[in-house]
Amino acid sequence: MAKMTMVQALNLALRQEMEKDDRVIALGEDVGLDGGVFRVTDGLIDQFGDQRVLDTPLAESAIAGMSIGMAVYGLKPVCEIQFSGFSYQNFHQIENHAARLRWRSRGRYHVPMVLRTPYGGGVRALEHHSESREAYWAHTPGLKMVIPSGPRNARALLVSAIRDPDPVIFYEPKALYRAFREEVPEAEETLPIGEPQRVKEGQDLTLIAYGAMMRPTLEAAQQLKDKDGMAAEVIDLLTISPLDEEILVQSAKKTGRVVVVHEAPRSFGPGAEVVSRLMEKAFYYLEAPIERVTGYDIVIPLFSREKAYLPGTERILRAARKVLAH
Amino acid sequence: MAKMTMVQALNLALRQEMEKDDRVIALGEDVGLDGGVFRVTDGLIDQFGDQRVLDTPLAESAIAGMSIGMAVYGLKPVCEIQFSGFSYQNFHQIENHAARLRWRSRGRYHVPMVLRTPYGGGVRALEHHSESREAYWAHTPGLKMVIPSGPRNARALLVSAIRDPDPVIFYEPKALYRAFREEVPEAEETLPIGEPQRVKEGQDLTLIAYGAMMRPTLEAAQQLKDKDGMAAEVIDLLTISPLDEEILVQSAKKTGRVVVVHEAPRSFGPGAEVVSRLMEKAFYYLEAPIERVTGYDIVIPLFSREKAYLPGTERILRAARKVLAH
Amino acid sequence: MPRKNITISDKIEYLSILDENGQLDKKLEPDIPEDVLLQLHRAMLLGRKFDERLLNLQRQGRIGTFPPIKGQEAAQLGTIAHLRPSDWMVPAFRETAAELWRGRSLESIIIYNNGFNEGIDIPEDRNDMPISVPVGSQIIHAVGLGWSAKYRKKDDVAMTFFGDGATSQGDFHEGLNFAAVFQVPVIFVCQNNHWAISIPLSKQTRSKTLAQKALAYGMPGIQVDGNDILAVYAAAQEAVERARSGGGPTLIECVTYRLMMHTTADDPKRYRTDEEVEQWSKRDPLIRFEKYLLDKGLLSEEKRNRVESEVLDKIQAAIDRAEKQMEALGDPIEMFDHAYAEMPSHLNEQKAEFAHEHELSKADEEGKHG
Amino acid sequence: MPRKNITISDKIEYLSILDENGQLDKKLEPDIPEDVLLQLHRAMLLGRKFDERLLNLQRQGRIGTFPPIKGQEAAQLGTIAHLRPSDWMVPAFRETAAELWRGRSLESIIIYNNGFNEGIDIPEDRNDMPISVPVGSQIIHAVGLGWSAKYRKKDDVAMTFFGDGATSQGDFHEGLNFAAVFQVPVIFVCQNNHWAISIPLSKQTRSKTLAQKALAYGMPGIQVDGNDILAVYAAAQEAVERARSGGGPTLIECVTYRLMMHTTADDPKRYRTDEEVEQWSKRDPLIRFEKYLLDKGLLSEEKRNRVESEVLDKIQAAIDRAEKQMEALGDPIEMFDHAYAEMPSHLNEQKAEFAHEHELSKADEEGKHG
Ligand SMILES: Cc1ncc(C[n+]2csc(CCOP(=O)(O)OP(=O)(O)O)c2C)c(N)n1
Ligand SMILES: Cc1ncc(C[n+]2csc(CCOP(=O)(O)OP(=O)(O)O)c2C)c(N)n1
Ligand SMILES: [Mg+2]
Ligand SMILES: [Mg+2]
Repeated sequence: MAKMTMVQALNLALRQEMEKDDRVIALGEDVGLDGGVFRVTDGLIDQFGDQRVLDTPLAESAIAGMSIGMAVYGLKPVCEIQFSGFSYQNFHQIENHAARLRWRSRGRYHVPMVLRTPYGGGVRALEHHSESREAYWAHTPGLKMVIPSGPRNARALLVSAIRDPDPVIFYEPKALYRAFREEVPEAEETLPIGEPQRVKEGQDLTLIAYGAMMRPTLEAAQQLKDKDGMAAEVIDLLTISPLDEEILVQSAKKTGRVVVVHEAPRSFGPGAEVVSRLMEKAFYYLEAPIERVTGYDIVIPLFSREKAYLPGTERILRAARKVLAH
Repeated sequence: MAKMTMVQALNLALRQEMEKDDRVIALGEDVGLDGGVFRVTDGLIDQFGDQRVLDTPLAESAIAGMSIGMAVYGLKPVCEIQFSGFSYQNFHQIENHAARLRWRSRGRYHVPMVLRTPYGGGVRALEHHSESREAYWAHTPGLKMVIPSGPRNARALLVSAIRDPDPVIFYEPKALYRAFREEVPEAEETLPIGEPQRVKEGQDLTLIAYGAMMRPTLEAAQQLKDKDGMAAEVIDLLTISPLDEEILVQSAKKTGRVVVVHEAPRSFGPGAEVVSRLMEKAFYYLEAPIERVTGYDIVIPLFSREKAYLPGTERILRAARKVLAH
Repeated sequence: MPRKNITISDKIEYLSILDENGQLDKKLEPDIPEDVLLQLHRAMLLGRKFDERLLNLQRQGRIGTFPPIKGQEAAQLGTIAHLRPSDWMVPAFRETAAELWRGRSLESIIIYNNGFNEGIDIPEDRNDMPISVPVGSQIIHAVGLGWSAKYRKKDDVAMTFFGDGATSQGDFHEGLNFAAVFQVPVIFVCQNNHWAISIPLSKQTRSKTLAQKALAYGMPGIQVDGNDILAVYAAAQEAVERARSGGGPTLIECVTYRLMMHTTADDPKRYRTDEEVEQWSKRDPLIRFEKYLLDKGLLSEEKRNRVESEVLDKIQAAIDRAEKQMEALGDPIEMFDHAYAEMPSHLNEQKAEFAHEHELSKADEEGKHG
Repeated sequence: MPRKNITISDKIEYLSILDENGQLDKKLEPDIPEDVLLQLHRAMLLGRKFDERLLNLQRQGRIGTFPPIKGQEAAQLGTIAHLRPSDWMVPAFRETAAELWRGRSLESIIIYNNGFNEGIDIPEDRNDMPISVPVGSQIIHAVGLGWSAKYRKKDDVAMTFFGDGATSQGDFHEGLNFAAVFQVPVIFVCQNNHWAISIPLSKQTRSKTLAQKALAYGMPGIQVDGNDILAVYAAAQEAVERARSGGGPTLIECVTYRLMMHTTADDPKRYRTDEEVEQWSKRDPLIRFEKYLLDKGLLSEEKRNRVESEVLDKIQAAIDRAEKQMEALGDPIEMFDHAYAEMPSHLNEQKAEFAHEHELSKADEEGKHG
């Protein structure tokens, strides 16, 4: 096992899948010689050549649309959209086609493509480089929406996404690209798509988060234990959609107190669906209203103020104490 | 007062605003000579000429982007996207710019544009002509998202939208374009954006809906009264975003029982935000879990099956009886 | 002020072989096997008659809205005739004649136009995409399909169809640029029928031709008389051969005309004159081709009539089969099919919920009527 | 096979006046007032020196990522010089020299590059758009701005800037097509600096020039030596005059080169050779222009040095002002400003919630450190 950053782990997933399966093709802006602006595809073009790793012209709709065509004709394209803030340029290709071709062709065709894109704040980037709008994709029938939270699950989920027969939108928390290292086994490892994980057991309350928000959430759980003697159960969604609420419901029934955390804007955001599922399936067990700790309903500010925008340990702690106080 | 269909009422709103204010410009595909494929702009080009009513080439991103430029330089463009299923072609223009220019320019510029587009099922149309994806826009900071439910409020809301200093996405329930007529006063009438309306008083439960779902919802309320002797309070959101929950909260506190209805897919849909706001502000008053009666998380089927997909009076009734049974 | 002129190698040409009076330019006449000529004629007639029949089915309320193709048969058949089964057809929504040529059944089209997903049926032995409604969006798929064919060392090509209006879409631009950069085996067939619903070509673009848009991509482009099946056939043959032999993509503009309404929901009288339509009726591709076949002695009046009545019978039989089949179709629960390879749990729940609701409402119904 | 050739009226030309060795083509020399020539020189020098200074500020961690412009000064200044205050500049993100010419303050650029929204300051008396990061998306705004100017009977024009990579975007295509159809007063300035991050022009498009893409829209297009400010100036003058006088839009391709990294986050060594960069350094637009001015006797060694030190002082003063100003900036609650004309109730609540949280955490902080 080697200690890897998320960038290295994602690179490992791509390299190994490309070695195993010559139908796997990486494409996008600057993914070749440059190895991607975050280096996730570093070295792939040297190993696999420019027929497996395509530097494309600057056009997101064509990157997604070409991937759809490739996928329909037996390939497994993994396209990179340089920043999720530019994935709206191809939103119509994904909504109109990637998400529908299996249905439209009544199973004759399907679209086993992965759209990888870095999302979220925390790296002092320019405008459009820090958004979290996973809800757009999560609300779109026919898609799967996956967000890892560390090097090891990033690698395992990307492998699963590449092998998935349906289109997967794979959001990479750029704040975690190099934030920390984890042991990542050289040997193949996958994680099922559509299964949130309980990453910490507890009975006093439930903290639900994903992606870059897992770290402040786990930190908050630690402080709750240390300072308040409260045992928080922490759940990492990993797959935003299709959302499997089973372990969320179990946990809510057990603790009766829930906080959901995301950096996306609050209104009509992913947290609202989590709240609704728990309302529908754990209502009678809830001791207090579920708290949402989220980004605000504004454009994420330029980087000098982004820290104030992003949920941090303190905000999560306060929300947790609030639900515990009820 | 004349009895008008929604199409005629919308046409009246446009005509009167264009008469009052020569900064109001209508543009889009087929809005000129053809009067729009649903005739909402019928006759405008004859009255105002082709400098006020622009037939554009077939390109949604340019229609939205040109509107942004017009709006920044002192005009009030009202662009039509022929069907909301084709508004994703311009999603990036709206998210990247229309929703942000006031913020980006720190108030130096703003974007007083209206994007009108028919949405929803019920007219036996082709694929992509029946979607309801208002949540995409509602989740986007900087936008307003409005959906009328009848000729009179459609006219009043469109006038308000045209006068609004910020970008408004105006979804028109095409199923109601000609479904019924209402008295619409010739004299100017507006409705505030951001204010849901209580359209029916009641104390036993609360039904929350909007757009084309208002009719089956009101029908369900009627049957609850007639068959079950239950008085449903019915709320029409009218503005999806910014969502003002005040009267929703009041009503939920009064009745303790709530059903929210929309034809959009359920997961990560508008109903989830309504549920979450009530969870946050009326939790201790709720007698039963809030029910969501919605479209399913699939692509809306071609028209032979769309009736089965769309929420109808019976489904709403059953959900209402379920929350009443608790 | 004087400047250096830049010479652009690719030139744009116009090809016409059989003019609107049926005059043949002998030296340009492509040699098409007689049986193929007759197949093409039968296919044109089938496309024409089926279109007429669909229109009255729609007027009788027996099918929903559909887009007629009348006048565009030559543009569709002269191009599609060059594809092999393993090639890809990537249609828009107004290519009925081409779809039938590829083997799509008449009844499937009727069923589709009645709002049944079951109406999408792609012949098992054909690599064809289902129709694509969002204008221009399918153009890019052809690039990916062609790239895949090339990558897998197959000499298959992809042929995609779109209209004059589609050339204004960003996806047209991005697709053709990608195609040229990656030199994929794709033929871009633009059916310039002069109208995008109510928008005439003159309001769609200021460029003199649509073919010249190929110059922006360093791609060969050609404009052909789209109502002259010989010209269309010749131009498409060249483009398909080029693509198959690794020569890259081509843009073909077929100049034709939409003789009918945009769809049955449209009223062309609002935006165009009868005179214009009449002018174009004179250039009818079917009449022109039949004159050619008669002159060649390949067709006779009564042979033509025989073909026509065979075609009509075939259509009637298909309508009967379709209406029979549709009685068995429409169980609403099937709307949950084909959402994902594996149904996610929340969808299973929604499906169960629907099944339950559905039972109840059927019960209510019977209650009412019983 | 022989066919009719279609003659496309618009032809594409290449313009160069002052070649890379400083050789002047006298008969093409535009007559530019001496004071303007000297202003342009000062502006080029300012752009160049400010760029260098920003780079070491970034390396010292005193500002964040930014896109250097070195090598593209002539393309930006030869074009922008023709705008009046009431005209619209619609930039991408690599037009620092042009923005400064328009009156944007040096400090605002430093402040913006430090992640403060306050850094966006548009001179009160200028109709300029803020920078636009999504590649190509701003092109369409210029069309709307130009349309509005025309509608309001003003003879203002809009000039929009974008790169070679931007020409691959659908928005470029849709924008130019709309501009030609509506004959708006817009000048499309493509700074072809040969690279889109790591993608060379040869992988961006297969067309021989970017200027010829204008043919797709029936719009005049011209390619100029973008490192020759005289050629850029002359071509832009013609385009701006055409636009102002109702002659419609023009596409100008300025052939130039990005001598530095894409942004300070980029490492060009990964994708291009030093040789290539050296070749282009020889074509430096500043050196070339200075030689011209020296030959013309408008500039002398020491005059040049005087201008340079004035420019350096100006930059230093701006840095000092900026760093002073920034001490006062950054109250996070201001992130809620300018969301809507009127703050909706739910945002007011979120703002109050934030204010409360913020107080508490400040308290915590003090608790920790006190
Ligand atoms: C992206 C998109 N925008 C709008 C529409 C509505 N629409 C359907 S067909 C059509 C006109 C298409 O014109 P053209 O490309 O010339 O094809 P034709 O209908 O003439 O065959 C329009 C605007 C659509 N289907 N897709
Ligand atoms: C729509 C979009 N896609 C991707 C990016 C990331 N990106 C920023 S600049 C750039 C390259 C732009 O190249 P070009 O248009 O030639 O302009 P240049 O950087 O050379 O000035 C890319 C890919 C972006 N900003 N916007
Ligand atoms: Mg057409
Ligand atoms: Mg460039």
